[in-house]
Amino acid sequence: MLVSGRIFALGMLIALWIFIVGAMEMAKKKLPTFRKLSGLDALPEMVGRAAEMNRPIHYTTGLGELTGTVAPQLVAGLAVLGYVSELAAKYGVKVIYSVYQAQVMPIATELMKEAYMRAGKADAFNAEEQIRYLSGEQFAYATAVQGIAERERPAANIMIGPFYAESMMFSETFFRIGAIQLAGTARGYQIPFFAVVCDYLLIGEEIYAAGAYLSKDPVQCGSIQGQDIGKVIGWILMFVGVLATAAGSPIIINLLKT
Amino acid sequence: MAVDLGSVIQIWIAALFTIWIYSIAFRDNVFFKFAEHTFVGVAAGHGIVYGVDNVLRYGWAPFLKGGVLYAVVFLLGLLLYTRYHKKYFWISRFPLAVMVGIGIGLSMRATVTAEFIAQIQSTAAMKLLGVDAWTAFSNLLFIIITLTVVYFFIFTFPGMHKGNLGIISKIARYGMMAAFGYSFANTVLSRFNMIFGRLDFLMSEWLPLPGGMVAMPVVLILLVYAMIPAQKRPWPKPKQPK
Amino acid sequence: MFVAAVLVMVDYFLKIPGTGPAVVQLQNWGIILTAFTLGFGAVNLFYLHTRHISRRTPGQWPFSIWILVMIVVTAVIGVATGATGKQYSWWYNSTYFALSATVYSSLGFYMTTGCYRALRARNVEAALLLVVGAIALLRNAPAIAVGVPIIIPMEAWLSAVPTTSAQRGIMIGAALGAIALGVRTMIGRETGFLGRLTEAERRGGT
Amino acid sequence: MSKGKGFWARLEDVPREVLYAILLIVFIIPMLNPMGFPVPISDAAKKWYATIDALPAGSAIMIDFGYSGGGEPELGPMAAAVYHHIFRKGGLKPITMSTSIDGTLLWDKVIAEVNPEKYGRKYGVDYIHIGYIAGTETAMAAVGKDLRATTNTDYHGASLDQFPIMQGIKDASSFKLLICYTTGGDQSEGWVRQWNTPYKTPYLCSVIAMMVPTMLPYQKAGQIVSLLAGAQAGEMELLVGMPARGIKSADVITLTHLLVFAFVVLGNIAHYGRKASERARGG
Repeated sequence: MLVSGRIFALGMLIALWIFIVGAMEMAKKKLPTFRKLSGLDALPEMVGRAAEMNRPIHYTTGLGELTGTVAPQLVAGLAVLGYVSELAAKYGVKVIYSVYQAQVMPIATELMKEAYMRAGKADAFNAEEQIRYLSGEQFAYATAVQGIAERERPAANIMIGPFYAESMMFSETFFRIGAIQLAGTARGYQIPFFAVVCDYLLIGEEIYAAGAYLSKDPVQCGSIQGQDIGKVIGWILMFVGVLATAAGSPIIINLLKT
Repeated sequence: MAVDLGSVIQIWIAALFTIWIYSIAFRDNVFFKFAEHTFVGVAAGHGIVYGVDNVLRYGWAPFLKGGVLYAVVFLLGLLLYTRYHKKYFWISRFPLAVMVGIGIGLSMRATVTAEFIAQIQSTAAMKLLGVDAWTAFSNLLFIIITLTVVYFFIFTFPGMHKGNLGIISKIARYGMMAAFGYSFANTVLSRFNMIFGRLDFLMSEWLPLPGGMVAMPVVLILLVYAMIPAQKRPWPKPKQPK
Repeated sequence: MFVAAVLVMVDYFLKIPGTGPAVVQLQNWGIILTAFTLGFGAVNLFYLHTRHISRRTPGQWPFSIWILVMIVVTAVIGVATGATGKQYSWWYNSTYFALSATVYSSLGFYMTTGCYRALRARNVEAALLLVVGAIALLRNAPAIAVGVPIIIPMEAWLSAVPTTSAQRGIMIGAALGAIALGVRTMIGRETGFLGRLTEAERRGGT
Repeated sequence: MSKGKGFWARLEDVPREVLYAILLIVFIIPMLNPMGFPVPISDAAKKWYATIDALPAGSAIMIDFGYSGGGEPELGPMAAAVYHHIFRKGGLKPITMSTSIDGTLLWDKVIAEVNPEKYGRKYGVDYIHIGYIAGTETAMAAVGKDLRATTNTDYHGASLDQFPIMQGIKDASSFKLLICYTTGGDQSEGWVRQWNTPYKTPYLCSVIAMMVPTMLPYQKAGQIVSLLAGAQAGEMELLVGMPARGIKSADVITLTHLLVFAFVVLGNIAHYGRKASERARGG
């Protein structure tokens, strides 16, 4: 009944399913602990620098929609936005959030308002001034962000979310005005541009971890822990497989082929 | 080469759009905006054209041939558009669920093999012994980078990154940075090829046309004029906000 | 959704008579439904730009009218004369083809300034990126590779060893991410796909 | 730019317009005076060529025109060169579909460029296009499982029954080779997942150069026989003996790449020069 050559894959898929769902359930009781994310550690320094220079911080989450395949990246970007807003509120730094998706506006407003309240600076928050819907078109949005960079000269620029061709335009423009930059995206083609230009980087899946860690959402945290178990299994299979191959035994290869 | 009138007009339109889009690299201007909005509009229209084409071909035609089930799909497809209704938007979730379900099923069943197991298998099969020293070294480095990068992306077991183990993530980052450098260079190649394509079009199709050589400087002068901030140019003046 | 996903997977992993034709049918449904979604972009734009027009958004509303005109003109030509017809092909090549090819190529300019201003050997990581990038850059220039042949095996090694291995590591991680996303969607914990947010997301994830 | 700025700082801060202008000039010079720079042929291109060459007569090839207009300068010449090869060899059945909504119109462009008549090849007998099919991976899976249940018409809507080339074509197992030209990861990776993984169809993949790195692991694992950047079209043209657009770009690409290399070096010199002079002034 089972199709040969696909048995191990089926087993693996079922196992991953169990790990992911299991870890989500576990996370409801106790959230997993996360490793240090060096990109996030840079945030207090960035906010502090903006406070010293008395200049704003620019934040944006790229393109995509909350209903598409890149939605998880957008959600991660918003989670980090909450954290940045709280930090900035404490230091009295203005955060400018450039928005591409109109649907994100109400969520972002509430999120930033709460962050300012947590910092005890609810009056300092001005939604209209700080959350700017620029355009629903890629290049119009991109030019508008560049305009903000040129006019308001933010001390720091943070970009986390699904970025497309505009990644290079943004990072290059903010680099030119001397802003310190943190960027992260899980869109593989764009990571190199961020890596070239930005000071701090969240690479690929790191943004999901950052989002989950900061949001403390059990579904996301659990899901990441479930994936981690999968990575550990993959790691062990590779490691043992390499040793076995060196010892002349195809045992792991044959196992994977079943 | 004899060129018919239709092609001439086509080349002129395409050439103007090409130049106008490039102007954004220098400064924002009204010609760019015009070209950009044309792009957005035509792209959306293009989506409709092929959507209709496919719906007719793969849905309507079999329905007419007696595929009654296709009427259901048709209905589901139309229901997708309830997402724009404030009250009945939830109906669109049913067809969407069918569509997403198929997509997820197809991708999950193959991802586990193609991007997980096959990659592990290929790594595990790399030989360290019985090959020449250089190959052995390359393979070892390959295995080390793959293993460290996978390790790098393990987030929730912080013990795995404590103390001296931090070196693993460091190696992973070095490996990834090298890969990003390689990607960066390849992207330069891609983009320059695209620029070449457009410039080649301008120079070998547009400029040889009668009037092309005369028109080019005019187009460029107009562009530069449009780039001057509205306050500084004599005409048209921006409307004064009250 | 759950049923559709499970059916497609069962058909792949198990041999059960009867699932094959059902899955063929289901996949055809998927194609038709996706074809329906191709109109979403236009409807979104229609909503956004009618708002701009009715509010007379300064500097935007004339362009908004133009966008709507372009959508209609394109759709009419394409639907009336056929998506693969001569007339539509003419329209496509005059507008969309020229524009899309140019829009994406214009990024080449930004990359050039990026290379000049930002590609710096700030630390070991950046230096690695710079060196690998520079070698690949030279290899990608055909005549240089012919003139300095040593660069060909160097680039081949960089591509086959560090790049492939790092990409493989990233791919393994991303594959698990995709599977986890699939699991969350199938059990209804990731409702982003369905145009609705989970409670946590509604609150923005805080 | 104030007077106080030193030479290095000014060099580091060259206005971008100047950089763009230099770039454009370097693009245009070789287009006006072609220099005919040589192009080395890579192993991947040779492997691609050999794979098609080794196909027995009567083999059907599935070709996906999965690229959008932006990738045409790279992938158009590549697709054309490969068609030249297929048509010249003869006896093969290249059956094309598109997973990109630009695919059918771009295919027309390539076919007009290749001119199959020259080889005595006829539409419907020696080559065909079965149209754009929505759904990307869903479309690939559907065509792989049962082509005729998915579509019954060619791209103009004519019934497939009347075309001799379609005789005996049922599903993925009818194809000896799969070729994909694309600008999208969904397509290039989708074919690995939906065809190579279940049906083991040998897969040749050509993508725009920027996508090559992410596709490399598949090649290493044997899921892709040969992976080529569209930018390598010149190599394919040389192998096929039909120099065209791909070769034409070689001069431009060489000079502009040299320029970018010079920019990187100059930018670094300016940057560290400025730092050194600031340090010397005790800044």
